[in-house]
Order: sequence, then structure tokens, then C-alpha cells
Amino acid sequence: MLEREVVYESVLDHDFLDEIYSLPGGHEIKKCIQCGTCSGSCPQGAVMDYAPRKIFSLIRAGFRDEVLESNTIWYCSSCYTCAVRCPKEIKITDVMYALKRIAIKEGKAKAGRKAAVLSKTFMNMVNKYGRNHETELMTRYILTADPFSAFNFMPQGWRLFSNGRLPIMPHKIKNIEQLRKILKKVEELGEI
Amino acid sequence: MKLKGGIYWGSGCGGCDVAVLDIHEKILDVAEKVDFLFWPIALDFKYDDVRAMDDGEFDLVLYNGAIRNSENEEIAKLLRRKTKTLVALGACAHIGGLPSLANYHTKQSMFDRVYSETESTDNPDGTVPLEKSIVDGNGLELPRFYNTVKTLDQVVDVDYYLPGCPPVPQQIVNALTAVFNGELPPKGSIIGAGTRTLCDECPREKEEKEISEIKRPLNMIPDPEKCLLEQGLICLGPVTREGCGARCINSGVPCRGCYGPLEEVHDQGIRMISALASVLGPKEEKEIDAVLDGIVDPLRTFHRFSTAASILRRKMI
Amino acid sequence: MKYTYYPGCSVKATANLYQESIDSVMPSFGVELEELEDWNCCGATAYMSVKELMSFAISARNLAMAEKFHRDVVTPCSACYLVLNKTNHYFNDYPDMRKKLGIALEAGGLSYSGNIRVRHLLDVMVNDVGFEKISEAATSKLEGLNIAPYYGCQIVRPFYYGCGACSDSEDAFDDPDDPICMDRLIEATGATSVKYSMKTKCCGSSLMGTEEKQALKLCRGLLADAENNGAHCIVTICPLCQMNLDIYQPKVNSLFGTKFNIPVIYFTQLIGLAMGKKPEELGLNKLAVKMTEPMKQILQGA
Amino acid sequence: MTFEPKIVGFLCNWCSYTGADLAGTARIKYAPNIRSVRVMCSGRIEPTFIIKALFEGADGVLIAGCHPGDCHYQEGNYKALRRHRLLQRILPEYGVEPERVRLEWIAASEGERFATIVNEFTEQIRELGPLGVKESLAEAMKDDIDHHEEHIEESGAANEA
Amino acid sequence: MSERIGVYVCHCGTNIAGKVDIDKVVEFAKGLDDVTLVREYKFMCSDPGQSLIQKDIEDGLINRVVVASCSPLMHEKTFRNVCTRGGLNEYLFAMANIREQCSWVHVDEAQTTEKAKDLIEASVRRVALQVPLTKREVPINPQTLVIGGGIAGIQAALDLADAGKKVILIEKEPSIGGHMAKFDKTFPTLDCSACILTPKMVSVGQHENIELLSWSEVEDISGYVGNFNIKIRKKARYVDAELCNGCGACWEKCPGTRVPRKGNVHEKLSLGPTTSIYMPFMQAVPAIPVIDTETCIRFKNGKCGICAAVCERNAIKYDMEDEIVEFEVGNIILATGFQTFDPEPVKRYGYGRFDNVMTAIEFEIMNCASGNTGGKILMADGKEPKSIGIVHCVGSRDKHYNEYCSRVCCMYALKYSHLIKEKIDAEVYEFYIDLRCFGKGYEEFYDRLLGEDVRFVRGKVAEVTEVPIEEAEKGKLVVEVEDTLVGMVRRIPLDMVVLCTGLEAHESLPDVAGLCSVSIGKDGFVIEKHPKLGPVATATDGVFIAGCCQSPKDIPDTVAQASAASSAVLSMITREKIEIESATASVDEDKCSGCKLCNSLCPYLAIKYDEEKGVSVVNEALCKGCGTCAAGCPSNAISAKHFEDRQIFAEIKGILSA
Repeated sequence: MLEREVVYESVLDHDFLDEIYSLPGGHEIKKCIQCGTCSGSCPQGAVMDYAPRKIFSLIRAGFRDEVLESNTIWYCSSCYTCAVRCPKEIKITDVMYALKRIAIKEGKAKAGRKAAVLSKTFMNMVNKYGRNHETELMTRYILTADPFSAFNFMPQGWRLFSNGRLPIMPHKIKNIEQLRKILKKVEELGEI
Repeated sequence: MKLKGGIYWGSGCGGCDVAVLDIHEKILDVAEKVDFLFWPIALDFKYDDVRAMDDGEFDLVLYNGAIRNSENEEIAKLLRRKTKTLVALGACAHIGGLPSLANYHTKQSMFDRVYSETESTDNPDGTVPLEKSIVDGNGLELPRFYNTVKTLDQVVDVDYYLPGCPPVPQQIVNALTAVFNGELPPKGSIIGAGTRTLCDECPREKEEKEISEIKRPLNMIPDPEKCLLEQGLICLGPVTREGCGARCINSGVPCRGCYGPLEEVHDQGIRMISALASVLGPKEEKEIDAVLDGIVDPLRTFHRFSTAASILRRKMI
Repeated sequence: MKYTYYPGCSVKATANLYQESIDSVMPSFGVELEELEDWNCCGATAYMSVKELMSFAISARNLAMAEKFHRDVVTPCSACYLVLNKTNHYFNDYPDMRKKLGIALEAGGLSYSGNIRVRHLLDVMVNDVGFEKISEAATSKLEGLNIAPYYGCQIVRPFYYGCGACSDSEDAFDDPDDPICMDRLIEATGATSVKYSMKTKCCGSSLMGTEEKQALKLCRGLLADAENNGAHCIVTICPLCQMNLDIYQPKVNSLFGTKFNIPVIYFTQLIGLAMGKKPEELGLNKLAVKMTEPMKQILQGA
Repeated sequence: MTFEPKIVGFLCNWCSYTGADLAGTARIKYAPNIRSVRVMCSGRIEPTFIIKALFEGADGVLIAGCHPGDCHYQEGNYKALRRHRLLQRILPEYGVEPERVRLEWIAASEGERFATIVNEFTEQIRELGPLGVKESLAEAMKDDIDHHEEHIEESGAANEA
Repeated sequence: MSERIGVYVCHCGTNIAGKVDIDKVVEFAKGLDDVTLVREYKFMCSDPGQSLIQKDIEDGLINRVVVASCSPLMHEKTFRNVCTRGGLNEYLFAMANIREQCSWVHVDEAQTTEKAKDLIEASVRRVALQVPLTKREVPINPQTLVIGGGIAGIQAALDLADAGKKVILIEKEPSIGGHMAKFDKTFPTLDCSACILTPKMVSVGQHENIELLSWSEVEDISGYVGNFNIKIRKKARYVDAELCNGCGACWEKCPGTRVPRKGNVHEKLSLGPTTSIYMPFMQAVPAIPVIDTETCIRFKNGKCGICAAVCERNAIKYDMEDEIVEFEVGNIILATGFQTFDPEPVKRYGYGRFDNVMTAIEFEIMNCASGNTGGKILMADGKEPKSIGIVHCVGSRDKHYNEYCSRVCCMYALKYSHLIKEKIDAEVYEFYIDLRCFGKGYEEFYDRLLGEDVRFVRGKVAEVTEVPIEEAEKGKLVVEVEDTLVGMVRRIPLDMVVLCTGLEAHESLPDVAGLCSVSIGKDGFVIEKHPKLGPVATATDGVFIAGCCQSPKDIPDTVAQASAASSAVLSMITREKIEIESATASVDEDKCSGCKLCNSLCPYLAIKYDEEKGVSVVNEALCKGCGTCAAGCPSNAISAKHFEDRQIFAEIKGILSA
């Protein structure tokens, strides 16, 4: 968290709200009434730098770095409880996704370094095979994110393996070319 | 002095000519009063005979059939010049009639269909009629086939309209009698038909309407006493001019609208859409659609005879 | 009843026991699941965190391929269920998105009109098959077996806004806060559904890989409430929930000093047990937390 | 010049016209392509009006009435809905995209919604391009002898008489 | 006939002129067919503006008028009056809306100007085809129907009756009094609800000008302003009102148990006896019991009859049947009131699952001295709670339920805090989002509460749960909420939770509103004629509204609106006559073939088939001019006056002519 005694307008990014607002799913965020239903409902609220409600306040005020560098977005586990309950029907979970994407893109995902690595690894896996290969995913993720944590994952991996739940070979879809063409086209079109 | 008359057959089925003959022995009375100087279906006169006449020499010309090709139009214009009174006889000349259903297609698509695509076509060389061709060294010219079928009054000025497919013979007699007696209504009027809709003539019992299912005549035997529309049959009676004597209705067949719309009704078919949709039972989109699914080919059903006279007249191209 | 089946990646791997039980149980109810040929990953939550349009595009590939069969798509995985539904809604709700996805699919020779309904296998079981048939098939009544119905989060929030009152979301088949269909399904098998207030609370899902301690804490809460309410086992409907609660249960115990020993099984396995099928047939031998003695006794009694 | 769609709106007096007024009172900006015709009830709107508007040069027609259940005259809007459903079935046969004739429920309180719908609809029509009934009809007449633009004018006038 | 049309273009200050090039528009209008003069003025609706038009008419310069200014909904009447004053039939006037739907909503000046031109051309073409219509007058029946006997209906009925006018007051419950009869104290003055309401109820019961029909429902309303025909169903009470003296012997001996309706009334709580024959509460007016046939043993199996046996006056009549009575009235006041939001679908708050989660109205009844806890605040197990949480905005300000704010909840919630503090020694938590204390003395009341040790937590409650995490939470209800001012999520164990459910329009409103053709907004409340300037009238002449059928209100506002409605009715009655719609439909009998297609289209049953003539005819007194029949008539025999086909075609042609 950045420490400031007084916040000067000049350091705030007043386009941030519109940046989020213009995304699909972001259009309700201006309607937030700061009721706190989201924060109160969030299973991770307690360990977040800012609970979801505060994130919306920060976005609104233009605290771009605080939001993107917070651990909040990386603690969101996509349970959608907040989104279901939000009286203004703000797609909170989707806003979190949007923030994750911006943070990754701009290299601000320090607090979520591991999550970002996991997500990227996952994406590459899918782009490569068309499907997720859990064994390879975890191996690659651990090696990239934190090789020393490997021992921490071993008991679980063993439990899966010994119970016949860990396939060694990945499954590649037959028409991976088609999938790649689609992805290539998306790349050309650019994100929304 | 005998009147000079002519009857011409444009794009039609010839039914109107037959209807004229269907006045039976009264044709003698007519013949007594009228000298027919042009009637291709019955008498051997040539176009040049007409061209040789003075302008306005005919007292009366009955033109039946729509304007489908350049010949129809050319002769319509010729006859217009040569006659004092021009009557559009029958649905085709009046509102386009069945031929004008072709307006939902283009000339090209019709030619493709007729000369190469139909199941029974045997045309290995792909021969299609050409406007100009050389046959045995001689030039041959065919009338130009138009993209759009038109009513008579869309190409020439028309004095009176005698609707119906075909018109009721008695109405033809009445109309001719009126001409003989010089008792014609103002120009542009409909003669030989009433001013209200067919429901006025229809003897069936009518109640308040709420239609929850559309049926087809082939699937049911209608109650002989009750309004056909109320029984779910698409009957164009409510949007069609009376005058036919409810012939179809009396035979248990719903009206198809050949007498055309009433005065000030701009589009007979669209009017029917409004009227019919107004009295459907359901309120939910899905249920409405379910009822509407029962109408096979609504556009052509509602505009069976009146396409050429309708507001849009044809499919966009 | 024929459906297009979209198993999802986990069901083909770490949750293969789920698939085994589905294969074993479903034919008895006349539920025919024809697997969508050459399906690809739905993108889950991770893909969405990096690229949005791409994640919708890969997800839409599945829907486009499924559309030509004009059947509902059924998936046993809550995450796939949510993501595919979400794709549908974004596709239909945002014209710009629809346009771009259309172009992208076209590049792959596909097209999609947005009209495929995606359903969870649980929905099919309770609404198309019905409790009555389940009850009829449950020849070995599981009397005395106390079960905590654990729905997890994503299944009850298929399209998460507008479904607070449930009725206005066509996808929702149960309440997002207090679903009851699995409770009733459990009762239909003859077992007892225990009061389980944590039925829709999050298990931590993918946080288990990144913020393990937090995820384990959530699992502890879920296990504790089940134990406190006297559950012999937990029944779930989602591969990830099952993995977190099952594979990580020993770790929860070691971290928090608890002594949980609660098997976490799939609802299809439960139905199979009620039908008198052998545990191996249902993949129950693949559980990390094995069936407990009291459970076995009840099953033997049944 | 870019194509500026011409849109005719048939608005019911009680809900939709009032809603459109509200957009004005609230100064919500929207595309200037719509011109409204006020009728007392959406039930007054005849499909003939719509076809006529297309014939006169409209590229799109918006019909707006009270939400179901809110009709000031109880059920006029249901009649509008049914007519619209039926009309939608025949438009493609004319070669007119059904999207060009849109039915919406707009309440007196929904100024913003009115503006959104108009913007959306305008863009949709812009994408579809000009309808050009008159041009199309002229095109269809091209190979007729003595073809003159007047014929269309005349027949238009005849229809109106 | 050559028309001489005058076009008047209004600048509306800069409202129009700022965006529309007036000069161009004027130039354009001058070139239109039949237009003989075009004038512009800063404010056409001002006196000088109006005089301009009037003078031109009087001078014989013009015989049709087009004003291009604001919306017809704003000033159509004004300019019609100008025409009338100038001696021109008011239906020879048309308005082009170049402000609300033009200058105010578009950005590009050139395009806005073009649009203004098109709209003016449309009006010019239209007005050329308009025809004079005559105004019609009908007498007004001085009797008034008031629907609903809550405080709104009571106040309106008394005001009218005191002015010497006859009133029929109908109430669907056995007694009048409405919700106010269930309250103990009223905020912010804390005066006793019964003490101020009961005298009014008694006056209603005794007033010579009021015919009170309780336990009755409106069956049908037909007719129009000044002349409504009303059918009312008097439901069978099974007690003869003439004979009963309200002694209470019947319900004291009744063995049946009534289950109070779901929704507003908790099963365990009731003001009156919970027997099958019952009085809703002791101060009921009329003080006559009713038999609840659903639970009455006699009605279930015929085996009882105790009430009839104990009734000394033989007032019990099991064979009583519903009765339909008819009235004629000139005006109607809707006062159907409210019901509270049913919180059961909000599963996370646990209503219906946890015994000690209750709704506001249940808490009111619990606090009411005549309720069956005798005014004591008790938990389900009969013990006094040690801590109570009051949850605001339940079902309110929430897109899933009701988007609006119910206005009264904050205040009654504060009242509860006060009552709790006054009655028992319990901790009270108010979970609020915003405290809206805007009325007279309201903020002062809040200020007072702040001093009464109430714990205010700003945050919408996320969940009420029974799952304990720590020892202190065992056996309690735990509220999970983010204290948004602190920024922390808190878990607060409580004994009792009161849900401040919002107000919704009463479930009977849609039916009743439908009967009198009044529109309901998407919030479920009646749409008033004008939100600011016509708050008690509706779009249907002769139908007025009072109280919560229009929007959530507290008692002072309700009473004020009820008095306003009755004074509006009085001013109608005093006029004795009223003008009715001239722009009706009419059938051209020469064209009508009697197909009867239109007969079912009219919502007002104004079209009847004339057997003799064989045509359908419109009863113009009933016709409201919607024009649906004209659109449906297959033979064009029906025309909608002032909205004739040719006029609309001209308008279409006009707007598309550019």
C-alpha cells in the first residue's frame, strides 16, 4: 500500500473509471452505492488489501495503481457470491477479471505473481493442446512460479497419482488448427 | 346507331373473356347494340385494324388481364387512345390479379425456374426466349418480359373498374347496360360491385371474434352456418369488396379477395394483417407465433390478387 | 433423453472417477450422453484472467460445434457449466462481442447463433429424470447415511446477475443462496440430507494453487460444518470442489490440527450406491479419503 | 456522404411519447435520425402505416407502446404486438429485413431507454444500409417501355386517392 | 378548399433557438403548401405570444394553426385554448415538438434544424386535413367511490362526507383501519396509533353520508368520468350485521383455528382472536365478526355449530351468500394501500428458516399492546432477547427486488430501536446503508436515537447465518456485514433479527387499476397524472389516488394526499358538468358490413352491433379514442377522429419529404 498523507488530484487517474466502465460487463460500476454487500459476502474479504466495495471506491476516485497492485483481485476465487447479491447487479467478478487482465498486461500483478503465472500457463496449455493437462500444468506452474514449493505439492500429487487420477499424457484435440485459426482471428480483431 | 366496342386480353387466364360469354343469351342483346371491332379471343381482327381507327373511335373497351410485357402495355396504350371509355375488367386489370404474385420474384429467377430448374424441364441446350433472334435467317421479335407486373391503371388512365376473378356475368351485363343507357358513375368508380365488404353479403352467422388457431380448408369441414374466419379459416371476406354474391363462401370456401379492397383501403393484404392480428387470442409472443405458424405463406395469402396494387407492389431488388 | 455431452478437462483426468460413475449410472435412467466430438477446454477461470475475448472464443467453439445437434448441452462440471453459460450470455448481450466472436468462429469455419442451452448434469437428473425415478431406482435404500449436500458456488450462479430471485434467469434451476434440489435427491436415494448451511460456500477453487492457506481455511469451514452436523460424507457435483476437499483433506488436518475423515463423493456415485452398484464400478476406490467404516456398514446393511 | 438512416417512430401518447419527452427533459442525447408520429395508443398503429412509411422513404420504423400490462387502454399494446409478429413474417418476402421494423415497450419513465433504443436502432439501420423502396421499384421498372419516374409517382398518388 | 395555415415557431428562449436555426426553419415553413404566414417569437406560450396567434385568427389571416415549440403534452391545451378564444375550432391546431424531441436531444445543429423542418412539415400537412370536432359535456354524479379503508381512504371519505357529499367506502378486509391499526406508536412523535386512528374509524362508521362496505371487493367498473357504474361484491360474512352486537361470545367458544394469511401476517402473531370466527382486532369498525371458511369446522365437515348456538341474537347465518350491489358514482378515489415485501426469497436473510428472523410488520404487531404478546418483545421460545439487529433496505434499492427506496423504513427502524430501548434492556444494532430522515422532526428523532446507545453499523447485511465460528456465536443468529465506515467485515451474534421490508403496492392494485383503466408503473405503483403538478389525479379522468397506491408514504403524507384527492373530487363535483373526449372513433354506416370484428377490440365495450341496421356502432360516451378499432377495421369503416388514416399518412409523408 502506498502511504500518503494527502492525496493530490494530480496523481489520480480519472480515466480509470471510464476505462473499466466501457468494458463489457463493466457498465454498472458507476451505480455502486457502497453498501458493502460484496465485501460482507466475500469469502476472502478478510485477507484482501481492499475488500471489493473499497475497490469500487478506489476505481471511482482514480486510484489506479492501488487497485491494480492490490492483492484483492488475485484473491477472487470466482465464486460469484458478490455478483449474485449485488443490489445494483454489478458484475463484480467480471470486473475483477478485467482488473486481472489489465494488471497482467501492464506488469502490475506483483501481488498476484503466482496467480498470473498459473493463468498464463493454463492459457498456453489450452492453446497448445486445446485442453488442459493438469499434470503438465502444475509441473510447469510450480517450476515457473516457485520451484522450491514443489515439495509442498508432492503429497497431493502422489495422492492423485496413486489413486489413478493423474494422467501422464496430454490429450490434444484433433482439430487444433481450427482452434488456432479462431484465436489468431481474435488476435487480429483485438480485445474489446 | 350501334356502339363500337372492343375486348382485349392482356396477361390473364382468359376467364374474363369466358365470363363475358357466360352472360349467355344476353350476348345477343349486346350484339344488337354493340359492334365488336376488336376481340382477339373471339373475332379475327388485327392490331393494325385498330391502329387504323380514329382516336376515340371506340365507345367502350374492356381490358382484362394485367400488364406483364411490352405487348400488353403497347396495346393498352393503343386502346386508350382509340376509346372513349376504358374499363379494367377483372381482378388482373384492376389490382394485378394472380399474375402479379410474380412480383415477389425477379424476371431472372422466373426464367431460371421455368426454363431450367423445374423438375420436368428438358432443355439441355439451355434455350431461353430472347427478345430478338434469328430463326431460319429471319429476325424474330418477342415482346419484352417485364420484371414487374402492373395493373392497367399503372400504365394508362382507366375510366372504370369491374372487379372479380372473374367478374360475375350479371355484373358485366349491368355495367354494359349502364354504358348503353349513359348512366355511368363518376370516372374512376368501381362498377359492378358493392361499397361494403363481402361480410355484408355473406349469409353466415357472425359473432365477436377471437381466433386461437388457424386452420386450412383441407383439414376441416367448416360449420355451414358460422363465419369462416371465426372457425379459424383465413377468409379475406372482411377486406374484400362485395358484389360476387358470396359464391365461394356459399360453397364453404373462404374468400380469397378477388374483388379487391374497399375505397380508401390502401392495401388489402396489409389491412387483413391488421384485422386478423387484432382478433387473435394469445398475448404472449410464443403463443402468438404458434398461432401464426398456422398461416401458410401469409404474404401471398393476403395479397393473392392484389400484389400489383399494393403499396410496395413487389419484392425489393 | 439424448443430450450433447461436454465432460470438461477435469472429468477426463483428475475427476475420472466422476466419469466412471456417470457411465455406470446414467444409462439406467435413459439419459443418453453423446460426447461432443473434439471439444476443447472451456477456458475455466484462468484463461479469462489473461484474455477475455479469446477465452470466450474458445468456449464458443464448443457451442458452435454443439449447435448443429439442436440438443441441450450437458456438463457435469460446475466451472464448465458457468463458463459456457456466461459465454452464451455475453454473446447474446453484447452486440460488439457477438460480432467479433462471429468473425473469429468464421475463421475456423464455424458459426453460432447463440441458441444452445447449457445445463448441468444435476439439473438434468432432478428436472428431466426426476426424483421419482431416482427413488424407484434406489433399490438399496441408504437409510442411516447422513450426507451433507455440497453444491459449491458456480452451479447456483450460472448467470449470476438477475438470478437473485431466480425466476428471471432461465439458466438458474435453484436458489443461489439456499438450493434444495440435491437435498431432495439425497432423500430420494433413501439417505438423510443433513442441515448444511455451508452448502454454497466457496471451496477456494484455484486459490489452492496460489494462495493455499486461504483455500485450506475455506475447506476447513466446509468440513467442520459437515462434521458438526453429523454427516458421514459430503456429496458434491464439481470436480474442483471434490479435489480440494478430498485430496487436500489431510493437509487441512495437518495445518489446523483437525481430524477430519470425511469422504467426498460425487452425486452420481451416491446414486450408484443407492442402486446397489459396487464401489469400484463407481470409481469410489479412487477417493483419497476412503470410505469410512460406519459408511461401509450402512452400505452393507443396505 | 455518409448514409443517414431515416427512421419513423410511431409512439403511443401515454408511455412512449412521454418517455421520449422525458429523454428531452433530462437532456439525454441521441441520434437525430428518428422522427416521431404520435398516436394515442400503439393499438392505433396499422401495419399499413409502417408499409407506407417504408414506401415514402423510411429506412426503419420503430413502434413503441406501453409495457405489457401497462397499456393506458388496457390491451392496445397486445394488438400492436400481434400485428407486429405477423408483419415480421411477411417483410422478408418483400426483401425487407425484419429488423427494420422494431417493436419496443417504452414506459413514460424510460427516457434513457428511449434514447438507447433509438441509438441502437439507428446504428442497426445504418449497418443494414438504405432500404430504398422507390429506387428498387424504379430499378424493377427499368426495362419497361416508356418508363418514366412519373409512373411511380402517379401510382403512389393513386394509392393515396 | 384552400387552407390558410399559420405556422408559429417558438424560440423558447435559447432552448430551441440555441440549437435550431430559426431563420432557416421560418424560411422553410414559408415555402410549404397552404402556409400563408409564418411567425417566430421568443416564447410562444407567453401572453404576447398567444395574442399573436389569437389576433391572426381574429383578423381572418389564417384558419389553421401550427405551433412549433415544446411537446404537446406540455402546451397543447394552452394553444388549443388560444384557437378557441380566437374563434377557431381547437381541433384545427397541430403542434410540432421541436424541443423535447429535437433541440434538447440532439447535438449537431444542422441535423437538428433539418429535423425541426421535417416535424413542422408533418404538422402542416396534417393540420391541412384536420377537421373541426365538437366538445361534449356530461353531468357529474355527486357520489364518490373510495376504494380502500386504510388511513388514506378514511381521510378522503371523511373529507367528502363532511362537505355533504355521499361516499361509498369499500374495504376488502372485515374492518377498516388498514396497516395503521397494527401499529403501536407512530414516528417521530411516538403518539399512540390507535388513539389517533380509532376516533376517525368510528366517525366513518357513524357518518350519515358514508356507506361503509367492509369485507367487500370491486367486481366491475364501467362508464366514464362523472358517470361510473360500479359493481361491488359483498362477501358473505356468515354473520348478520343487523343482528350482531359484537359481544364476542362466538369467538370465545370457537374451536377452530384460523391460520392468518402468509405474507404480511406472521402465523404466530395476530391482533385479534385466532379462532375461525374472528374480529380482526378489538376496535374494528364495523364491530362484526367474520367466519373464515377455510378453517371453520362447520364449513369443512358440517359437524360444528357452536357459534350459532352461543349467539343470543341468532346472528350467525351459515347459508349466507356473496351479494352483488351496484352503485353509480361520479368519481373514484383509489386508496388500496400497500403490503410489505415478502423477504422469503432473500434466502440469505433466513426468513422462514430461522425462528427469530421476523419482518417489520410482525415486529409492529408484537409491539402493539393489543397483539397476542401484549406488546412484549419476545423470542420464539418466549424469552426476552438480549440483542436485536435491525436490517434496513430488505428488498429495497435492489435491482433483484424493488429498485426504489421505500422512504418509511429508516424512520420505523429508528422507532424500533427506541421501542426496544424503552421496553427491554437489549443491545440494538441498526444495519443501514443511508439513513434518510427527511421529514419534519425526523432528523431530530435520529439525533435522539444516537444518544440512546443504539449501535449503528453502515453496511448492507450480507448474510444471516446459524453457523458459529467462535464460542459466543453458538446458538445465536450471526449477522455478517461489512462495516463500511471501518472497512472491516464484522460478525455480530444476535438473538433476534428484524428485517425492514420495503413497501410494495398492494397485490389487489393491478386488478382494481385495470378496472378503472389506470396505468401502473414498473415499480408496481399507480402512475399519477403528473409527478409534480398532478400527484393525486390519474390519466383517467375521474379517478384519483391517495396514499401508498401511488408510492410509499408515511402517515402525514398519506393523510395530506387523501385530503388533496378529496378536494380534487369536490372541485369536480362542484363543476357539475365536464367535457369529455371529442376525438373518438366513429363508424361510417355506409361502409360497415357488420362483420363484428371490431366488437371484441374495444376495451371499454363502446362498440356494439346494431341488429336492426346490421352495422356496428360506437357509443361515443364510452369511447376513449385509442383508435384500436380503427386500426383493426378491415373495411376502413371506422375512423379515429383526429387520428384519421389520411392525417397520419400526411404526417408520414411530411416527415419523410426531405
